[in-house]
Amino acid sequence: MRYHAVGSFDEAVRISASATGVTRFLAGGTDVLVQLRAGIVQPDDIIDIKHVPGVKDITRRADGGWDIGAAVSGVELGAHAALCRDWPGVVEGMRLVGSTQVQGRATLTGNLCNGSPAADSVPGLMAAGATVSVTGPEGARVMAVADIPKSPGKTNLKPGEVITRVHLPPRGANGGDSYLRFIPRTEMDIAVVGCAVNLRIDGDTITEATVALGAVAPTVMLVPAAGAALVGSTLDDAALDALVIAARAACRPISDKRGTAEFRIEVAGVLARRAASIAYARAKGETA
Amino acid sequence: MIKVHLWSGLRRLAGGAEAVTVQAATVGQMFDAMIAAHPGLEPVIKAGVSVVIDGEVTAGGRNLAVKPENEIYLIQRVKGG
Amino acid sequence: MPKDELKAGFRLVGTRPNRPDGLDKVTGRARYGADIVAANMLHAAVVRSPYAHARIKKIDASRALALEGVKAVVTRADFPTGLTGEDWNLQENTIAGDTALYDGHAVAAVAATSALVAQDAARLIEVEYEVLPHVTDVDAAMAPDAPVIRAGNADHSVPEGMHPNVVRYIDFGHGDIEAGFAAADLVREGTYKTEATHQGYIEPHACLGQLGADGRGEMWVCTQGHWYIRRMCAAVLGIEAANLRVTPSEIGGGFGGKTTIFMEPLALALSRKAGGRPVKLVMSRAEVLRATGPTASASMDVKIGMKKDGTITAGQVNFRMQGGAFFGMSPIAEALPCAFACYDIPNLMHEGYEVLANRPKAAAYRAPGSPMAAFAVESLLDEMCRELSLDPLQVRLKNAAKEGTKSSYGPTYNRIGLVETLEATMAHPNLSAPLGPNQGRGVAAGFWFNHGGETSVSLQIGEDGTVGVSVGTPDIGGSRASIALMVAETLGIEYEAVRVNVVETGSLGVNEPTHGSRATFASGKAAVEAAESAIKQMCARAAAEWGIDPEAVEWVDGAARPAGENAGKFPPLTIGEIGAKMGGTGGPISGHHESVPGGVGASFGVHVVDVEVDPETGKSTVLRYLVVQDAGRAIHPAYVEGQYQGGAAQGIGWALNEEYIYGADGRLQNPMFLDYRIPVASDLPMIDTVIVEVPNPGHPYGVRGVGETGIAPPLAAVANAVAAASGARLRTLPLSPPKVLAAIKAGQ
Amino acid sequence: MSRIHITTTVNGEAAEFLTDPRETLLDVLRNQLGLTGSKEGCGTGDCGACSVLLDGVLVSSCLVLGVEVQGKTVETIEGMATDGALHPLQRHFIEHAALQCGFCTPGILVAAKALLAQNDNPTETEIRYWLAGNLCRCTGYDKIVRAVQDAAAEMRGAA
Repeated sequence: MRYHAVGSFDEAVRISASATGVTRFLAGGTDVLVQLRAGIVQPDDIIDIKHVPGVKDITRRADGGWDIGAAVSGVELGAHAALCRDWPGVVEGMRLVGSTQVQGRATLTGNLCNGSPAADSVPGLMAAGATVSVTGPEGARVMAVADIPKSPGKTNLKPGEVITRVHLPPRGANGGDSYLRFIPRTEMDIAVVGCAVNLRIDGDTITEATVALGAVAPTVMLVPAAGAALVGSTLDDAALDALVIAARAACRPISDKRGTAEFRIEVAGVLARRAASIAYARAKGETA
Repeated sequence: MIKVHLWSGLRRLAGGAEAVTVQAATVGQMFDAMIAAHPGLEPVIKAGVSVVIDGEVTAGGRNLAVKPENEIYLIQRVKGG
Repeated sequence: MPKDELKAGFRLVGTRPNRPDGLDKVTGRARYGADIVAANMLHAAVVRSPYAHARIKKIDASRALALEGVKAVVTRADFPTGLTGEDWNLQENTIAGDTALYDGHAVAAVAATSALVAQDAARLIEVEYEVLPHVTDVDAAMAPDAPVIRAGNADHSVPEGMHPNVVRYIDFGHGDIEAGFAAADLVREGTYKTEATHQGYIEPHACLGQLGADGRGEMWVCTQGHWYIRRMCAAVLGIEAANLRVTPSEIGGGFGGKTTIFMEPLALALSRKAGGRPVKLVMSRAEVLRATGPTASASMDVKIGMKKDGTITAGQVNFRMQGGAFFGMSPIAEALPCAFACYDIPNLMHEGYEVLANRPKAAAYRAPGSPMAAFAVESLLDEMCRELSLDPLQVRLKNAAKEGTKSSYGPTYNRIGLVETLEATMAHPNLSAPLGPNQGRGVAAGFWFNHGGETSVSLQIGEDGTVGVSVGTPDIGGSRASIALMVAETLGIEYEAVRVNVVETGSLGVNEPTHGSRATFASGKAAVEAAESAIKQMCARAAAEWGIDPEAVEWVDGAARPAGENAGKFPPLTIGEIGAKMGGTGGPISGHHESVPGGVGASFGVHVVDVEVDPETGKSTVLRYLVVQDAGRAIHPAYVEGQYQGGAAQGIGWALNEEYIYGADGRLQNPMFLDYRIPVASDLPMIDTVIVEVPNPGHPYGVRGVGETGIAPPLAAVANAVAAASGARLRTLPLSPPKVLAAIKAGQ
Repeated sequence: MSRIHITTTVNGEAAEFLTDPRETLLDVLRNQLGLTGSKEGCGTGDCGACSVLLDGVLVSSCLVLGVEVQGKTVETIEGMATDGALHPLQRHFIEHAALQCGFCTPGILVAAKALLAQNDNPTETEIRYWLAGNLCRCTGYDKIVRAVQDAAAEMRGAA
């Protein structure tokens, strides 16, 4: 295995494009090193992008949105007060990944590129309408986070492509987001179900709502019908019931060592209702 | 004479009685006498059993003294963690 | 019984000094299994079967051997043939012969100049398998159509006509079981299941072995018992025990799982083949979970008869347990006598079957068999108490075994402390803590025999009056401290003046491992005997100095003194003064003691747990936990509490989330801590403890042993609390949220 | 496989080593630098026994490659006692019997030190969640949490 500490994404792409064997990009490494250890992947080239200028930066754009560098860790994300105020659901999703130790290293980009349907930070990013900048042998492009996952462990990135930055839209007024997951313990588990809700209100009425579910399908996914169930409502019982039904209807889970399909479907509804209530309270400025 | 209580599985190998009575002053003599009287017991005793003397699970000492006034039970060998 | 009263007369026993190995363990200096290195050392890696059951048709190591840095490969062909019984079991489990018997079964091993090269080489060893049908579930393994794992393993006890996978049958009881049920007002029965769980020690198995062509070797290893390692390695390799010197490292947890060998002979065999170079072999976590010894999985029928007033008239159990693909590994013989050990019941019937399955060779796990048995019996008792509107603790007290009770397994109990333990539980404030919505309280009792076992200790008086104690029981949870306390108490010297060393196999007679809750009981008792023997010699030295009869000398407060006026008037000779002169008064003074100590005292515990269940997700949260247990006497109460808390935590994990999950292909699906879910810090509340002290008359300081009983009650206590909180009565562990939620919904 | 030369600072001292890029920081600490206080319990970031501070941030050293620490500072359990004086956490762990087998102890001490560096008065819940990635199988965590609380109190000057 060759290790490359690159100084630019162009260099990273160059090495990746000329590599003949298995290549892995290294940011936090909390997934790659586990796969290495288990013998799941034996890279010939590992390209460390943490020395690229700007990868640790979190910056507010002129439009009020956010750019997050590819190597920003969970700890760094959680320490950014203004970002946490704008997008608490996105941040809490990332902060649920792994232990305190893992938080010192793990990144949004890595969580996304790992391609897990249970990735905790991805539903929040999708619900927020986040995009990513991608660079690769054929040039740079911007993709929606929702377009990245392809199937368990796989993404729609092309060979040699690397995510350089995550972009969050401007929060705007009267918005709120949240993420909840279900795990059997209190910490250290992979999500059995995850649910993010992002919404905006006008007075008491929800004007926009996006719902994303994790671990109930081959990829994390947006559930437009669940969002639609909320729009126009004041989060009354009828809207919540419709949300629950829509969320459960969208689930196509498997039964595995972490939970049964029936359980996942059931709990997806429970989490959707709870997450919507939190997002709504946040939009109203009632809770942090 | 000492009286040795048996678990059900052993009773089948020793003529069906709940207990056997043998002449012995030690656990070793007790085992030997039991095997002499009921050869079917040999593989079980050789494989190892726990001897409970007056309520205490002893650990296979053939030289442990046994007296007529002792309460003696054989139980399946017990291991600890 | 007030504790202070019992403590009266003890200067050190019952205090909480710092443990002697504490400084090493908080600074990273303490050396555990994988920390040991040797010059010119090689590193090993093991090739393991990816199939639950497969014939090994061919092993080709040529590509591995061609790799630079590879020094040796071993397969079963490098081990002697003709072993029988448990020795054959050990060898077969160390490295598969014709057939791989479970997912993770070792097939070959390789030694190389670095760990990375060894791992690369292991991947290059090509094994050709013929996959065979497999079975992992205990009930399925007994069914007529189950694949036969190894024919001819059943012993004399198995009734005619049973499947060859059934290898042991046990039955015992007393009274008239049918009359007992006829006398009851309520008879209930249920079937209960527990999955296999792993001890989950955080330190993976590790050893460093060296073996020369002359058959002489050394081993450094993390183990609960290094004489067992020596005997087992010698048997598996066909070498002489005395020619293998085994030194225990510090041990990062064992809980019974490190009382046997798993891969140690591989390191020695590789060393022998690599010209005697030392070989280090360290397991990964996945190897630990796939290929070391978890406990059994169990399927259990229970039937109990009870009168309206709570009197138990009859109890009947039928247990099936699998302990892997090897005879004698399930704790069926321990589970059965534990089932009703807490109670005085006139009519009892126990039956049990041991069954082979394509799973790893089970090892002991903390009170082997008792937690499963208690889960079944204490759950059904709880259901019956609810049905009859009886207080579950009162019912347990009403039926509690006491001194003179004929135990469920036959013999009459000596002085035991269950009644005192139940009374202390009832008096605890946790019993009156208010419960909110979706919260419930569960109680359960549990039992363990405790154990003496082969023990050898030596004690040396130093030239300055300090004392060294050599013991053969590795210190897992503070036994150096408890043994030092008892020795210092006996000798009348300061705790700090005693150093307890865990020594290698060349230094003492044979010792059984630290198992059966025996280190403080057995090594402690032997150390006290050794101290008494040294005291006699020191009194004799003083007598010679004073020119009086040795019988006229007594030992008080760390010094020899004339016993009474008639003995003469001499100033006391302290242990330091005697030690300083001993070279000129007859030579070194040491005491030693070798025995299989008698006087083992059983111990009982009662647990009370409050749980909240989320009715929408089935998730259980432990709110409050209480352990009450009879210690006999707590030598170092902080480490006694630690044993209670640790046992409870393991039991909570077993109850809620821990399980071996096998796929349809017979492969273990969760060989990582990520999915083998042991409790993390945020899963647990503080764990309250009450140490009951009903001294064991068989030990000089009243010790019963405290390591194991604490894991017996939690499984049932948690299940009973979940039932109380949610209405969901689950008879299959673990109480994972999908199961609890399904049960809640089924009950609605 | 070619090995890479790395210079770094470990426990305040300059250190250098040659490493295969596949080796983790934990491998390097234990096998090359002789710092065996950091333990491997899982190798997959699930147990915390290998916890170290990397440029002051708590990480699992089994999830860091050795080559990644070029020019960085690493703090391990071996550097926790200064000038022979135990850190208050180390002292309270001994006094509270907050260790049994002791294998998880170095990782827990390093993690707890990182907690107290950013929160000098953590609640029981904060301690438990911070330490959720540090598995202990012996103690049930009770005495560990109490030892951290008491050490924090002493460090605040409250005890």
